[in-house]
Amino acid sequence: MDWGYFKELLMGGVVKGSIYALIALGYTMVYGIIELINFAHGEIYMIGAFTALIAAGVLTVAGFPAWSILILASAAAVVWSASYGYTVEKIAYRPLRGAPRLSPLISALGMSIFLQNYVLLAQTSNFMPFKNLFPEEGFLENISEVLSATEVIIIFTSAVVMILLSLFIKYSTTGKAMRATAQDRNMAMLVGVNVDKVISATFIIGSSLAAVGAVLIASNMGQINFFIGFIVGLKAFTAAVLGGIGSIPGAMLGGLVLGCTESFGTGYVSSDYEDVFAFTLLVLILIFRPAGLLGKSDIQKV
Amino acid sequence: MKPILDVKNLTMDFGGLRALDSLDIDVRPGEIAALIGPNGAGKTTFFNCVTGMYNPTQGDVLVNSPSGYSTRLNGLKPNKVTERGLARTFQNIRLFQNMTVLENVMIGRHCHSGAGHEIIMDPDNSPVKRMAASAFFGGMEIAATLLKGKRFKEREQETVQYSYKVLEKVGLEKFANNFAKNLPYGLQRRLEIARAMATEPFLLLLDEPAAGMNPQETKELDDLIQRIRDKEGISILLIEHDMRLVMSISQRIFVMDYGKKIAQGTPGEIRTNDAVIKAYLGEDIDA
Amino acid sequence: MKTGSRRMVKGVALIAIICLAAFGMFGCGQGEEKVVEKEVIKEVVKEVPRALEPLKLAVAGAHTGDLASYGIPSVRAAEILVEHVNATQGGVGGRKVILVTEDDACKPEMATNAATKLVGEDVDLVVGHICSGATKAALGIYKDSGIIAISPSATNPDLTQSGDYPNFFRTIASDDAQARLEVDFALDTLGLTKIAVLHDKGDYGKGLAEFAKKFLEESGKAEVVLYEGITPGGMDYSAVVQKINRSGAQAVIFGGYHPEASKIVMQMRKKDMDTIFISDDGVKDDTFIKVAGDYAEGVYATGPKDTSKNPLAIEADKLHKEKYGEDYGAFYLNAYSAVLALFNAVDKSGSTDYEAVSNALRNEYVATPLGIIKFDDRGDAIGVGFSVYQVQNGKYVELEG
Amino acid sequence: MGEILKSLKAAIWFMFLTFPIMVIKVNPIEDTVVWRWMNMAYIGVGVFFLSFLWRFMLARRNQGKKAEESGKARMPIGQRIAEEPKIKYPAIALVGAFALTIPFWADMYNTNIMTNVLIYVMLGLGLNIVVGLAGLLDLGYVAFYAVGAYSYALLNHHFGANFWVVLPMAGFLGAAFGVALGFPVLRLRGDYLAIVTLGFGEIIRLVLENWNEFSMGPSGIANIDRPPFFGIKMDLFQKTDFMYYVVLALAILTIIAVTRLKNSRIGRAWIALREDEIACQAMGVDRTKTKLMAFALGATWASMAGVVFAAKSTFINPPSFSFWESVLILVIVVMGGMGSVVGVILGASIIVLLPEYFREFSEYRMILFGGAMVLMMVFRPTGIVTAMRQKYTIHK
Repeated sequence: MDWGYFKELLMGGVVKGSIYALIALGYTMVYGIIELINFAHGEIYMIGAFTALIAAGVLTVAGFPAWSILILASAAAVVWSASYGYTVEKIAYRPLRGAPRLSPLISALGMSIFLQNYVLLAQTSNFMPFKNLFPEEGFLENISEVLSATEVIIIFTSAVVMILLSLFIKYSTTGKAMRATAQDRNMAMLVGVNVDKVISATFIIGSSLAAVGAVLIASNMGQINFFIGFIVGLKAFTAAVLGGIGSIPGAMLGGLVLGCTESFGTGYVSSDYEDVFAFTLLVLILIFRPAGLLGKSDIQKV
Repeated sequence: MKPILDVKNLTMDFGGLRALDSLDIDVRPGEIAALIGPNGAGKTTFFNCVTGMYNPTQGDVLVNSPSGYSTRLNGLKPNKVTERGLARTFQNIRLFQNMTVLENVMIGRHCHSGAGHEIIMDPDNSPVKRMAASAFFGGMEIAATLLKGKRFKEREQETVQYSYKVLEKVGLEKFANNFAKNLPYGLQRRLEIARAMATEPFLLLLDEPAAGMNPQETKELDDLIQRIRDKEGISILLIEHDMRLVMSISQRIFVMDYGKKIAQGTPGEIRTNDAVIKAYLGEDIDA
Repeated sequence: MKTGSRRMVKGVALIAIICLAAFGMFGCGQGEEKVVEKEVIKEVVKEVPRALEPLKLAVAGAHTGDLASYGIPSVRAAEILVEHVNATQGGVGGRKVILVTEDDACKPEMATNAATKLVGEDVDLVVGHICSGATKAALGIYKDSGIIAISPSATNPDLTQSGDYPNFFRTIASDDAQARLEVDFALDTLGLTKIAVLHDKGDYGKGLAEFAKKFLEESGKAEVVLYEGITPGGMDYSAVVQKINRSGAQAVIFGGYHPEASKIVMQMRKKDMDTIFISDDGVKDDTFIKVAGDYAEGVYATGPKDTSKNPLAIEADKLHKEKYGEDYGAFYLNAYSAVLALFNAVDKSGSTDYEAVSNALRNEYVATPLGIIKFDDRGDAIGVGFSVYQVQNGKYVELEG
Repeated sequence: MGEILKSLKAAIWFMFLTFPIMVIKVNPIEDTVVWRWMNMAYIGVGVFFLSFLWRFMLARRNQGKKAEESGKARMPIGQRIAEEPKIKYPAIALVGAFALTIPFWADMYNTNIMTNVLIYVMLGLGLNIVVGLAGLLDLGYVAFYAVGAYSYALLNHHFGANFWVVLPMAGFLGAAFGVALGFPVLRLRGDYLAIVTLGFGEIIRLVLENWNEFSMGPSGIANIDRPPFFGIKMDLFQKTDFMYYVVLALAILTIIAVTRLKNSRIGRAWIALREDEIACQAMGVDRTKTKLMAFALGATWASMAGVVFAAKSTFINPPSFSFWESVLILVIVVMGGMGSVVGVILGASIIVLLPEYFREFSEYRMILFGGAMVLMMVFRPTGIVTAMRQKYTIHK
């Protein structure tokens, strides 16, 4: 057993998994509350990346210093991603509350296609180089053999964001309202929770997390195009299901498990079937443990 | 005489919560029995356990059909329970909204109208044989449907005729080709009963059939339920909050509270039962 | 009852509108086509008298979609040359030339539609298609109709080597020639012994990688230490990069396009790996250097021989700048050469007959921006080849080979 | 006044929302920025007016819902027409005559396009069984299409198998695949099913791409034979026309089959399952068996359509069977009308013909499809043609 290699694959998997987890949180929160697979979530992530790219471009031309570009571009990505998330919910999902379950699902798929092509037409179909917003050199030199500075930042940021989110859900009023709505929407409404606002808040938070993920991964990969949201979205959803949809720690665990599965699958078997591993894992989990790793199995309400 | 439904020691847990606690309930042939209790007492959960929606944690659900066959229903899928002769309605109406009234009833005929249903439904046959028959006749049926043969048409016509007769029994025949969703509320409840009757049950489980009905409609329902019992020979177990209806039509009443049976007896006995009055009926007994 | 009949009227009106819309649709489609033709005809009529039937030249390929950048240059090449011959020589072989274009978006099913449309319009010659898959799908239809097709960019070896398509020619070397060059360069020039072969699972990339692997194994001089496909559009290739690292490969031969190549190169360099990176025409694109920045330095890529010093190429470049005001795009010179070769063959043989033109293509040399070429029996151009380039100071520089 | 204010708010919100993507275009290589302020103006004006329309439509929809709840809903136009035999039969005859004579008056290109339409009619009707009737969202439908296409392509390539032999074989193979996949996954809830089928579709495509020895990998299979006709030699025109009639016959067969299924015991069980799974089981319908039948039958048609596709295009490769193809077929079903045969035919015609005849707008194709899916679901979830139910007459 080659431990060095194993460690490298593991760290690669953790980096990838952290990103999956960040995006999976958006899926899992939305599903927890309105039981909808928000297909457009991957596109929100992609729009976050594009907004960051555009903001960074504008600020660079205007001659801002590097650290302020990092902060401002990330902020722009978060603000606009959140706005898109909010708007998408209002247009494509809110009018469909109470409709048969197939309807919002198809609407979500339509929204995803729409947003992809919207960016394609308004921007470009080409890959755009994405400048690393993080300072690459100068610190953390010593561990660069296993992890680059950006990768360390990815793991660190994801961890912090996820801890903050957990605290938020647990202790804040909005967080409590979210949990209440997730358990029983009608009941929450009766005790005075503004369900519309809670759902909007869920979309806004989920989208912001996706934007954070977008800035991180785009910085690491160095290029983006209009299609990056689709596959990542699919993987993140897989991660959410893997961990147990609706469960926040589940999404984190699911992301890491999926990231590592892909990494080890590629490292020890072959990258030919990288996506096949991911999907097979998904199918197996759904068949044998539909509630996911940390989810509770629910009983159909009759 | 053996009871047609014999539930013994039925217990159902959801996680840590005990929704049903060692329940013993039985329904005798030709009887109208009622299950009452405050909201959340576990009445609907009981129905769900009996009809295969939930798999009970403990206890036995036994049926003894009038044709003399006895079987244990625990763990059977809902459709298998229906095949054994139990049919139900739902508290919140669950019709097939975008199908016509007649088609709703025709769905009730489903297990009696399929090719080979005699073999598939005969409880004497081994499960393997029934499954093989189900697969084989499933394939045959697709072929028959596509070819639209004579036998197929006949069978289809039989289903239509039977279903129409059921509609006549509940007085819905003139709405046969309307969409179910366009029926007024009271008639939707009736349609649910008709749909259940079409499955040819010997026991009908009605979950709050009178909910949301006005006194006139309730009166008609009262008649309908009695008629079903008298003319069709179907026994009935109903959950109901309308005490007047319960007291007037049922021979025996079971009272539940917090998942436990707290009393059982004739309407007269229940009316004067202290535990019942304390737990549930209280001052509301004559409402 | 009254409301009922009004509803009926409304219903009928709706149907009428749908029908009208449908007819309008058909009408529009045809109308627009005619407009295009008329414009061309007008232009031509001024120059030459209507003596012979015009020669219909079709350009088919990806003109929309994400691969449009590969297809549009060939349309432009044809437009420039058709205009040019009609103006200066009154057409080809005394017949004025009409240009028809068809889009296939590089999709096989759309390519068959485009091909049937062209056959239906009685075109004489086809330049195209652009992608190998689309070309394969369309070629059967051209073959059945006795039409010659010449592609500026379809590199799949089967197209010529299978012998299935005697009506097919191309002005670009096939993938195996490119793979051969990459392998020879890696073995003989660089003297490598351990090589990893990667591809992007696509038609082009995987085909190339397979040949590279085969040639490497046949040579016996080097060992293929890793052979894998990567997921195109992937978010991260760190696992693959680790695998390359562990395999001890001195070099990576990658078959595919620049987005994946730049990601792999960047991740390798970030991990302080100095593994040599050799790739193909899909990577020999300035975007690669722009995206990968400094990390691109030293990367090798094969590409068509630099013929920009060729006087015809200079002329082609000049004409393009005059007409479109910008630099030409991918496969422009190949398409330009293809059109020249076709015109030459028609001119020499004096007809657009299948036999005559294909004989002329095989036997008559023609001067093109790619050099003086003719086609071999299988349809590959003789005299068209590849060179190895290296990124040096932010530019692809052709290496003396 | 309030309405104008609302629209104004919407306009300003969307101007803000689309600001980075629509207005700014940066070139990160050259470090240049292009500002396209006109786009912002377009968005502002466009949204201002569209938001009126949006609210109007939403209000109308809600009204319609109320009318339906109170039982006063009027019968949809389509149904009234279809129930009027004076219109119904001549319309069918007209469409039939149109379809039968196409090769006589249309050129080869248009005949070819109509063949495409018919293939999509087959696919759409097949998916309609699964999505429209049984209510199972299958996002990997194209996997079965690939099964059919590859089984014909491979059998033809290796053994020179005849189209007419493979067609029924592929149908059974598709059904077998449907059952094999369906068995484990049909227990899943609707939205999980969507994701698993999507995953399965991708797995099939990836396997076709990776497994060179079996499927010839990404370079695909070429020179697939067109369907033979008693060994008569035909030129390209005749082959195209013959292909058209073959597909027409199969499409008509599909239409008949789906119509029969729809109004049969099986079809009723599907619809009941879609409407209310729990009540349906309580009425004695075997959920798994019924779903499996839908899945298998849908797969059968997809597989046969795949054989036709391979024979028609004579070349296939894995990218033809991507997720987007599944989406396209789904759009046909959703737009046309879930559960409606006429709707799917109309949907297929629109989805195939519009982009073909308006090639200049092909860039906008997907964005329009995406937008249409959302709007359809919000305003007209039943599609262009609302599915109808059979009326029965009772003989006493």
